[in-house]
Amino acid sequence: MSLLEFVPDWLKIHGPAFLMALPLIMAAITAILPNKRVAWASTFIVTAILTVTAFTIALYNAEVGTTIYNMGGWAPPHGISLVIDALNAPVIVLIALMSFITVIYALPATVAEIKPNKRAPFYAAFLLCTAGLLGMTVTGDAFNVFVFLEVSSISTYVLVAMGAARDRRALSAAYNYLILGSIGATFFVIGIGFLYMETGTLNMADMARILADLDGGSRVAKVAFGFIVIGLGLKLAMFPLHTWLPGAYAYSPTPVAAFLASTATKAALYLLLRFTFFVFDPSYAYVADVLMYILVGLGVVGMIFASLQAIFQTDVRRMLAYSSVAQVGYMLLGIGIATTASVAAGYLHLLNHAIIKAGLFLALGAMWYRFGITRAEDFRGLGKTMPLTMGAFTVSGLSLIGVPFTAGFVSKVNLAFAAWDAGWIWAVAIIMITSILALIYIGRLLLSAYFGAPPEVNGTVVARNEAPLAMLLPMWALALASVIVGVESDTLVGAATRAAELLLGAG
Amino acid sequence: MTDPETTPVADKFGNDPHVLLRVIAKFLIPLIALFAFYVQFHGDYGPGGGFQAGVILAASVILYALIFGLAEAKKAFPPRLIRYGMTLGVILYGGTGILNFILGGEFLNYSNLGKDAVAGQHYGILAVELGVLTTVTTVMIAIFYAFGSRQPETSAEDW
Amino acid sequence: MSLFAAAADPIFTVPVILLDISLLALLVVVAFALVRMRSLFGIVMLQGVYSLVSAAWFVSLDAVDVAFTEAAVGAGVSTVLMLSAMLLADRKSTPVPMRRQFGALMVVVLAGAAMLYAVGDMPAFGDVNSPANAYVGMDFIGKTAEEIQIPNVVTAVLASYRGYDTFGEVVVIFSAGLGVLLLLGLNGNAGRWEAKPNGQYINDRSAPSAATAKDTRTSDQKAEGEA
Amino acid sequence: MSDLFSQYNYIIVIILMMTGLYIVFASRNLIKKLAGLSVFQTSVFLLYITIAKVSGGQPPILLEDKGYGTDKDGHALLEGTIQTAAGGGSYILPGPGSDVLYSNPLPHVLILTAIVVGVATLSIGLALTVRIREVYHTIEEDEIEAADFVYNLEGTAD
Repeated sequence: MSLLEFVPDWLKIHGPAFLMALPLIMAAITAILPNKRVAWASTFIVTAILTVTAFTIALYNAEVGTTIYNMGGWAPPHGISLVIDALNAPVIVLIALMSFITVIYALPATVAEIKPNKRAPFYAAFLLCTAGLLGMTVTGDAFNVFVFLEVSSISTYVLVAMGAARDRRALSAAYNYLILGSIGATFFVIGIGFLYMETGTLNMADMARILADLDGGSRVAKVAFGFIVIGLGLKLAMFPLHTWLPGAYAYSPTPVAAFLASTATKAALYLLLRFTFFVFDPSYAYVADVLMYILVGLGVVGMIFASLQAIFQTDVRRMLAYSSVAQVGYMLLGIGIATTASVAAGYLHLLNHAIIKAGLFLALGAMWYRFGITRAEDFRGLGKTMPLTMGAFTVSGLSLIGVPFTAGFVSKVNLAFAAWDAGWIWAVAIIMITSILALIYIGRLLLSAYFGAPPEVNGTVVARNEAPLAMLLPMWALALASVIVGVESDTLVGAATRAAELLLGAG
Repeated sequence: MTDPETTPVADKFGNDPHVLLRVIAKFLIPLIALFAFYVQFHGDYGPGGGFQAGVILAASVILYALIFGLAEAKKAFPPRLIRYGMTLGVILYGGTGILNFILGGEFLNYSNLGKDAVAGQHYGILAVELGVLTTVTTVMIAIFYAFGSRQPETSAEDW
Repeated sequence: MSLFAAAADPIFTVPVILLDISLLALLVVVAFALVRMRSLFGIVMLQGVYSLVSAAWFVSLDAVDVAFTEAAVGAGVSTVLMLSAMLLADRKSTPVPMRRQFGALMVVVLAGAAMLYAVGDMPAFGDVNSPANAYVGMDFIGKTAEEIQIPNVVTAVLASYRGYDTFGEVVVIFSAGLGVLLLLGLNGNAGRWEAKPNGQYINDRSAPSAATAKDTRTSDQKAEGEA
Repeated sequence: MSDLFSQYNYIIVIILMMTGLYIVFASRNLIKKLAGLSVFQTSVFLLYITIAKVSGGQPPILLEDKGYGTDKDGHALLEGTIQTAAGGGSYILPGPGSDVLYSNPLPHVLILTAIVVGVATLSIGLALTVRIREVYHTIEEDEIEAADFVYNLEGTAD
């Protein structure tokens, strides 16, 4: 890789630790910066460096394969190690990139949504959330996952509650999220405790080795697996455990909603993959059963049920939130079929959906910023009053439906083919049906935006009022990204296939 | 309903109903703080460490606030200090890690800090425990200040 | 019967068993009392008692550092925080009818049954050869004596071997402080908010309140809110 | 044999965990839910510490070998068992020929971290409760939901 030549050597070796140390320390410093502009600039620079670091890590990983970084110089299993492999490198890039894009967008958005004296702590909490998500992605230690899960969760609760300046329901949404999130994290800790009881170690690779020696382990390991799946299921909004999600996405500040929708559930999904296929193994009967019946079952029910709920929402942010639950169903379906192709398709959808949903939330936030729009009926005439914003929303929306030459199309088609190959023909039908449901809930917005007349205020038609450049750039970057992924899909498909091969072995 | 910020130390006749409490607290609070530092620096040898010491140190300030009023406590331990203290602790901890970076080891590998690995570990543990102490103390006081400064909406008769 | 057998087991002594059983029984009593309790003051106090009894139990299980922390945090700081939050909120919780607790009961019974299912395969209490006690955890004792050379193994593991976890812990505490500052402010004025969605000015007093809650606004504020 | 006793702790701890979880799910009062969450988390700590116990062990604070070995008062049970670390550290370690046993320190460390996380969550939850009380004038979930329902209707009316 020629790009790697521009990066200093220490960054390649210490990259994973740097990725964690930088945002954590800078979050502390950002919190006390007196000037809100300086706080934004510091966050911007940090996320930019994070993005560069993440790309370095991913490229370096593609070159040399799995790397292990021993925190504190203590080798695993005694110390905590950071592991970079084909499975988490793309997720790291995704989180870093999304934080960078969101920070650009946050400059105008926070002006409208966050009080001036709270902006520096707000950016600090945002950095903590980013660091927490990165931390739970890079770590190779099961208990360390919990610690960084909580770093990201606690800052997320606060970030969601910051939406109270705009809508007081943000407070109760944040409280619900806190209760369910803490229960999820505690279930996860119970699972880790049982696994520790069974294996005597906390290092994931070591756990995997010992569990394989025990041939899946005793009933303790089975229960541990169940608790880990439920705990992560709460975090990733698996269908019946998703009740915190609509409120948290709908009432949080717009940059936060976009960032959460694109990263928080994705990091939890990554962990589910890591535990299901790496620590445990689908060759254990109980894991196979959970994959086949629980994950697929809940995924499919969630796809249909949440899509239907999305159709009946009046608030567009709640609609997108329910749509997220439905999309998580796609990923669970891919994971549950448990062939290399299907896991790759589910993983690909994880990445693509992050791009798509972030684009939608950013565009929607810009509409709120200019016109205070959150409801579906207010979309009338947006094609004329905010053409560029609506354009980005349209591209991302079409991608969500799965129109050809978009990111959503690539992952859905891959998933459908994988399901077909595995003989799950009914799953292909479900994918078609939910795509049609997505067409309904996105389509009605597009119709009213492009064919409805702009509303009149005091007898004059509302004039064109485009979003500021700092909002347009991020949302168009994401909209274009979903088109580029749709047309030139090889890079991401390759990355997803490598990840799936790492988990399931080639073939 | 009294505002905790302006609760007078004595009533208008100069009678202090809590004089005994105040005298004993004045005697106890330094001892509690001293005990916190004992817990901090004895953490290598017995139970204790930065976290426990931080909570105990914060408890001494909280006791001060309970007995002498929040306004007095804020004079003794100003809120501005708290925001810097929280940050300082994280920087102490993370900075130790970064220093290990610069000295050529891994993040948080204290072995390079001293003349040999064991001495380095001792210095490193001392430094990070101080970081823990700083953050925990200030955050605990911050949380107490935050709750204590709010106006209660339910009056005492609701009990 | 089996208790006497256990008592005869040379590795367990009668006081240890009695202490263990009575402390656990106390915990169960406190937890069940918490379920029934409606006075929030009582709930907060029982929660503190629960932490304190747990701390005592931790001592009997050799976890002195944990006991110290649990006593300082669970029984101390947590109780103070819950009390001060309760003073700002309510004194009583309204009872929930039994039929609405049925779902909760089902979830809890299912989760509990799952864990009880695993109990049979769990290593015996105090087993020195259980996987957990025979592998990584115990290595730290020898490693600490050699590589760190401080007597308190817990401190050594906390600050050095798992120092990265502890860094995360400091950050968690930092983010809690940051969050409370963002939500409440240090000087008690952060609960006031105002916003202008849809060009309509609203603030925390003018936002519609629960129909059942008593309206604490003055007539001026009402007029201001409706204007 | 002592089967009942050997699993007795686990059973009680599981009952305690589920009691805490039940309080969270069954109560509709925000503060009571948080108290339940706290009980739930504390009970998980009990589980970890139960795992760490070694019968006949002592707290994982290494006993120092003072050089005058076995005849020191109170150290009688260590008679003839002193082992020094390979690296020259003078601590009494468990091992062959040693009577000294320490309980497993690793779960203790994990739970120290978890306690901190628990109090952090609790403080954020309480701060949210206080804000909710200020805005909604109630901390009963049913009343908050009713208020939000009214708010939704009023919101769509304009």
